[in-house]
Amino acid sequence: MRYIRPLSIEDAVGQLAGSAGAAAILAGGSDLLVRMKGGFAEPELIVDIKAIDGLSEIRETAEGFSIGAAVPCAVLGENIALKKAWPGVVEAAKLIGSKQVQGRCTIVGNLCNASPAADSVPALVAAGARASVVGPAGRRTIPVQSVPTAPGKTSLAKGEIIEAILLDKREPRSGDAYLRFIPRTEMDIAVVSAGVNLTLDEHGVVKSARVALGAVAATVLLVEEAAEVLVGSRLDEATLERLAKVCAGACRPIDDKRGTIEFRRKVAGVLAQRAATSAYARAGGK
Amino acid sequence: MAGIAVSTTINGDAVEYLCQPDETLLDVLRDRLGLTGAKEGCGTGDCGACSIILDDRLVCSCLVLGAEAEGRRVETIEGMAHGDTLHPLQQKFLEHAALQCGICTPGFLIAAKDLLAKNPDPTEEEIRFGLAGNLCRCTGYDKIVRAVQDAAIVMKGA
Amino acid sequence: MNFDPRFSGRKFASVGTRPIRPDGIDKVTGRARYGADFNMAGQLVGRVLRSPHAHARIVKIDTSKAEKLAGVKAVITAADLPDLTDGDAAMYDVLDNCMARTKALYDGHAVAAVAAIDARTARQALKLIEVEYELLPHVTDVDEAAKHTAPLINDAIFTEGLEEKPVKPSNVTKRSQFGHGDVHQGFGQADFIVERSFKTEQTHQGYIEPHACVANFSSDGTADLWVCTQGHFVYRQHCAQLLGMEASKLRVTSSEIGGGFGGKTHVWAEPVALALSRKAGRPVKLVMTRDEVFRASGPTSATSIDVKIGARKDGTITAAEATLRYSCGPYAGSWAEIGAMTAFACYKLDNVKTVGYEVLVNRPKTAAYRAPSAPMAAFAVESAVDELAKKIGMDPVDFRIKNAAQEGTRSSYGPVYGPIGIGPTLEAVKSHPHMKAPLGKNQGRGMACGFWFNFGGQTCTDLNIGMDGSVSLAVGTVDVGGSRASLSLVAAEELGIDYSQVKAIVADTSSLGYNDMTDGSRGTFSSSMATISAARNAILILRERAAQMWDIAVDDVVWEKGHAIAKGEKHGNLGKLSLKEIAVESGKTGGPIAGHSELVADGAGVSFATHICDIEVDPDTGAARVIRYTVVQDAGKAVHPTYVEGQYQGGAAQGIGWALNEEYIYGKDGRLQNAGFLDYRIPVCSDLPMIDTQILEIPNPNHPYGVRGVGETSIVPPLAAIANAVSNAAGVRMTHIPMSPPRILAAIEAEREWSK
Amino acid sequence: MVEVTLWGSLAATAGGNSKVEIEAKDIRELFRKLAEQYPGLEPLIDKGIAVAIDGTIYRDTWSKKLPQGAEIFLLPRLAGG
Repeated sequence: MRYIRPLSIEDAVGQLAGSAGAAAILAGGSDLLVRMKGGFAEPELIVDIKAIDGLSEIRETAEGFSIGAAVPCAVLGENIALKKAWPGVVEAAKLIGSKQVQGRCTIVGNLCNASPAADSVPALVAAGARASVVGPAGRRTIPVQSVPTAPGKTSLAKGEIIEAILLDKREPRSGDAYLRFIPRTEMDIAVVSAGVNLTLDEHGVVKSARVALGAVAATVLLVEEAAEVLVGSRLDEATLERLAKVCAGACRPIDDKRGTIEFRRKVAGVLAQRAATSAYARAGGK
Repeated sequence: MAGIAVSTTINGDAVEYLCQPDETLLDVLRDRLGLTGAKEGCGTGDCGACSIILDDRLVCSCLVLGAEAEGRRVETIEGMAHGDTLHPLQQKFLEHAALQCGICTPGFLIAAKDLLAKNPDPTEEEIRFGLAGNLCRCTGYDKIVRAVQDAAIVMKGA
Repeated sequence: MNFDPRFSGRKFASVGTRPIRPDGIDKVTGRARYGADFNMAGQLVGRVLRSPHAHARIVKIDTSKAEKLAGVKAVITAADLPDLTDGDAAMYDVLDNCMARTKALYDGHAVAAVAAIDARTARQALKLIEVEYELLPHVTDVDEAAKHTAPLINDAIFTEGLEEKPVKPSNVTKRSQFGHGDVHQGFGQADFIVERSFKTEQTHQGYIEPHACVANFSSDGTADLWVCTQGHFVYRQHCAQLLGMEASKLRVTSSEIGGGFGGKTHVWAEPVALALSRKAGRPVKLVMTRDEVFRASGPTSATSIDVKIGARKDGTITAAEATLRYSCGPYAGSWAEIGAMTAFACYKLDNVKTVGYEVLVNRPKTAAYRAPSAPMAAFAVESAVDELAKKIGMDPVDFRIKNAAQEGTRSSYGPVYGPIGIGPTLEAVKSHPHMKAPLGKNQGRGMACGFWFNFGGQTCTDLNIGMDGSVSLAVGTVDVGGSRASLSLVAAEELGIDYSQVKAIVADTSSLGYNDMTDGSRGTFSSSMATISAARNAILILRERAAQMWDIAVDDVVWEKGHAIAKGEKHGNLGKLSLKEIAVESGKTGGPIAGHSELVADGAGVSFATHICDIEVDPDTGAARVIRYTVVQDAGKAVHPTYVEGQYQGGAAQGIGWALNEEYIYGKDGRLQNAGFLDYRIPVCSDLPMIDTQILEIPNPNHPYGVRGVGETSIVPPLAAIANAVSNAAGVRMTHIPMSPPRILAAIEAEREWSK
Repeated sequence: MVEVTLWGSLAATAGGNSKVEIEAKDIRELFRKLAEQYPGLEPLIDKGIAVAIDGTIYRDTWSKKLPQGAEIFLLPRLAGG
C-alpha cells in the first residue's frame, strides 16, 4: 500500500491511471477509512488530493459556484454567499455525519461513495448541479445524477477525478430545500430523503421545479412527474397532496434494516411536501 | 510496506514519527506516541471518543491517516490543561459529575472546546446538536450539557 | 462477623455531600488507563477469527498457512483450550462460547485466534486460516425457536421444570413458575380484563469501551491479566479454571472500565488472550472491534410475553398472569425466570401466576444488562396495567397506588416485603409538577413503575491508616460509576475525618480477598458495608493505641468525630487525640494501624422507581421524541447524591434508547446486520431532554446507613412509560419494542384504516 | 421444624413439591437435609441458592439461624447487570 499527496491534478490523474492495483482517492476519508477498517477496501494506492491547488476552495464566478473536491462540508456552511444562494444544498451537506465528520467529509466524496442514501446528492440533483471531471482524456462536465450508477458504483473511468461541483447562479425568486428522515436526531443514514428546488414567477407561481428523492431506489431519483405537479401551482393543498402521491408512486424502495417499503413510500411523499413548502418560502412564495 | 516519515505539531510540540500508509492518526497517537487519551470506541467515526482538533477543525482521529498530519497542528486531550491548571471545561465536568465511566470524556471535552470556540454562548439545543457526534452511555447527557453551559459562563467572564 | 449491619438512623457529616471523585482528574486529562491503554514490552496483537454462519458444524480447521506467515507467534483453536470444566455445565458453556468446539452457534462465534507482531500481520493471518463448515439450519427468533419444528441448537437439552421429563430434546431449556393464590378464581371476580401479547427485540449494553485485555503468561505457570471488567475476582476464577491454573497464580488487575452495565460480567476474550500468551510465550493484547462487541459479546434477551390482568370496578386487581419467553443465545440461562420473578413485583396481588420459558436461539450468549430481564416484563405488565386503568376509568397513578405493594405484602416472587418504596414513589409522582404540566398537539404523557431486587454478596476491603493520618481504602468491587467517591465518603463518615483525607482504590486480585463482581447494584451497598466494618475495626485499634498513649484502659476511650476521647471524670484532663496524632505515634504503639473486613453483605434492599415521560409523535412519519422525562426512585440513602442522580439519568437514557430505536437486526441468513453504532442507534445528545430526578430515601433496615442499590432500577420503567406516552400521544397501543418510526407509523395507519 | 417454600424452577427438582418441612436450625443444616431428601436439588445448592428469611434475602451465609416459625423461601440465584 502506498500513500501519495500530489500537488497537481495532472499528477493525481496520472498516478491513478498508472496504478497497477486498486486505487482510492482520499479527501475527507470518512467513507474510505471506514471501508478500509472493515476490510471492504484494500487499495494499493491512496491518493490524497488535499494538497492540490484549488481543490480546497469554493469559488464564486459569473456562472455560479465551484466547490472544490476537497472542501469539507463544514466549510460549505461557513460560506455566506453559497448558503444564501443554495440553502438546500448546504443544509444537505451539513447533515452528513457529526461535527467531527463535517470537518472532513466532502460533497464529492458523498457523491462518489454512490450510496442511494447519501444526504447531499438529492439536494445536488434537485439543484441541477454538475460535476467537473478530470481524467486521462481531459476535462468534461456531467450532471451529478449521472455519477452514481448503482450502490457503490460510479460512471467514472479509471484515472478520473471529480475536481469540483458546479452550481448555477441563482435566478431571482428561487429557493431549494432538503429534508431527510432519520430515527434519531443526528448521526444516522437517511431512511428516505427529498430535495426540492423551485423558481417562481413574479406572481408566486412555480415556474420551474426539480424534485429528487433519496434512499428509495438504487440511485437517487429525479422525479420529473413531481416537478410537473409543482409547476404552475402556488403549492396549494391539492398540489401538495398530488406531489405526495406522485413521489410515493415513483419510489422503488426495498425493505432493509433502516426501513420498510411502506414506510419509505409514505414518508417520501411527506418529506417532498415539507421540502417543497420550505423551498417555496425560501423563494419568496407565500 | 515502507514507513512514511511525518513531521507535525502535537499540543504545540514538534513531533516526528514513522507510520504505515494505512495507519490511522488515532493508532499513531495511541500506539506510537503513547497519547492514549483519545479512545477507540468504534473506529468508524460514530462515537467521537477519539475526537481531536486538526488545524482548528474537530475531527475523529480514527478517520484521519497518520500520514495526513504532515505539517499540521494536532490538539489532543493531553494538551487541554495548562500545567496543573485545568481548562474550565475540565473543571466543570468534575464539579458537575459529567462523567461516570469516563471513557467518552476526553472526546466530549475536545468537542465541547471546539464548540465553545466557535459559539461562546450556545443554547441548550446548540450544545446538544454540537455534541451529537459524541456518544455517552452512562450519563444520559444531562450533566454533560449542564457542565458545558456552566463552563461557557465561566469562559465568557474570563 | 463482629458487626451489626442494622440501620441506625444516625446523622451524617460526610455521607450525602457531593465532593469531586478521586479518579476525576485522571479522567478529564486523558491519563486514566482503560483496558486498551496498557502495554507491555514485547507485546503481541491478538485477533479472533469468527464464524460468519449462524449455525454450522466445524468440520476442519487448517491453521498451517497462518502459522507459517512471518510475524505470527501463535495460532490457537479449541484444541488449545482443552475441557477442564469437570462436569460444570455452566463453565463448559463459557468455554465453548470463548472458542467454538464442535459447532459454531452464532454469527460471530470465535473459532480460532492468532497472536502476531502487529495488527496487520494478525489480520492477514486470520485470512489464512481455513475453516470447513457444514451449514446447519438456524433459528434466531424466540417464538420460532420455541416451536417443536424449530431447528435444534443442542440435541442434549430436554426442557427442565416440567412435571414429566420430556422424551424429545427442545430449544426450551427450562420452565419456571412463580405466584400464589388461584388466578382462575381471581379472573372470575374481575369486572374488567386486559389480555395482550408483547414482543421486545434484543438490545446491547452499548458500553463505549470495547472489551480489552493484556495477558502475560510466564513460563513458571503464573500469569497477569490487565482487563476491563466488572469483576476481576470472578474473571480470575473463570480464567484459572478454564486454563487449568491455581487461582492465586493468576493476578488480575481491573483497569478503569469504560462502561459495562452487565456486559463485562462474563469472560469472552480473556481466556483466549491467556491461551495465546501461553502458546506464544509473550504478552498478548486483545481488543475487540466494535463489530465484534456487537456480534460476539453478550446482549440481552429478545422476548415474547403474554399478560392477562383482571380488576374489579373499584380498581382492585383480582388476578394477574404472565407467560414469558426469553432468548438465551445458544446456551442455557435463567433470564425468563428473572422476568417471571420481577413481572408483578410492584403490586399487592392475591392471585398471581407467572411462567417463564428459557429459549435457545442462534444469537450470542445472553448476558446481564442492567436489571436483567426486568425491563421487558415491566413493559408488558405496565402497558396492560395502564390499559386496564383506562378501561375502568381510573387515573393510572391512582390505580397503581390502590394496588401497590407495601410493607407486609407477599411479593409475586415469594417473600414478604419489609419497608419498601413503591407507594412513596407513586405518591411523589402524583404530586410532581410534571404530572400537571400542559401538553401540546400530538403530545402524550405516560408513566410506569419498575422493580429490581439489588444484590449483596461477598466483599472484602482494607483500610490502612498512614503515619500522617491519611487513609488508604482498598476495595475489590470495580468502580463503574463513581463508587470510589462514595466509599471514601463512607470511610470519612465512620472515622469522623474529612473526605480529602481518604483515597480509595480498586485493588487487584492478589492484594485483597475475594469480591463478587459489581453487578446487581451491589457495589456501593456491599463495599460500603465492608468499609464501615473495616473502619470500625480500625477504630478499635485507634482506641487501643490512644489508651496506650494515655496509659489508661481501652474501655475508657471512645471514638467521636475523628478523635479518641478519654471517658470519665478521672481522665478529665486528658483532652482528646486526633486520628492523625495517634497515627503519627503508631510506630511506637504497635505498628501500622489498619482495619480489614471480610463479609457477605446480605440483606440488600429491593428498589422501586416510577417514571413520567412526555412524548411527541409526528403522525405523518411515526417519529417519536422525548420532550420531558422525570425519574423518581428510592435510594435507601444516597451516599453521593450526584452520582445517584447520574445512575437514575443513565438508566433512563438507556431505557429510552431501548424503547425507541435500539435493536439487533438479523437477516434471513442469520447474520447480524447492524453491528455498529451507526445502525445500532443508541441515543445521542440531541435526542434527549434534561432528565429530572427525585431521590427518595426509605432506609434499608439491613444496612447501617440504610443504603439500597441504585444502579439498575432506573432502566426498568422507561420501556413501559414511553409506550404508555406514545399510546396517549398517537392513540395507538404499541406492543412491539423498539417503537421505531416504521412500527409507530404502521400502527397509526392501521388504526386509521380500522376507524374508517 | 421450619416450612420451606421452593420457588421458580426449584420445585420441579424436588419432586414437584413446592413446600417442604425440614428440621434445621441454620442455612447449612437446611441445605444438607434438603440435599439428602431431594438429591435433584444438590447441584443447584452447589451452584448457589438464595434463601429468603422473613423477607430478607441471604445468598452465602450458611451460619444464618432459621428462627422458629420464620417464613423461608428458596429462590434461584440471580444474575445482575
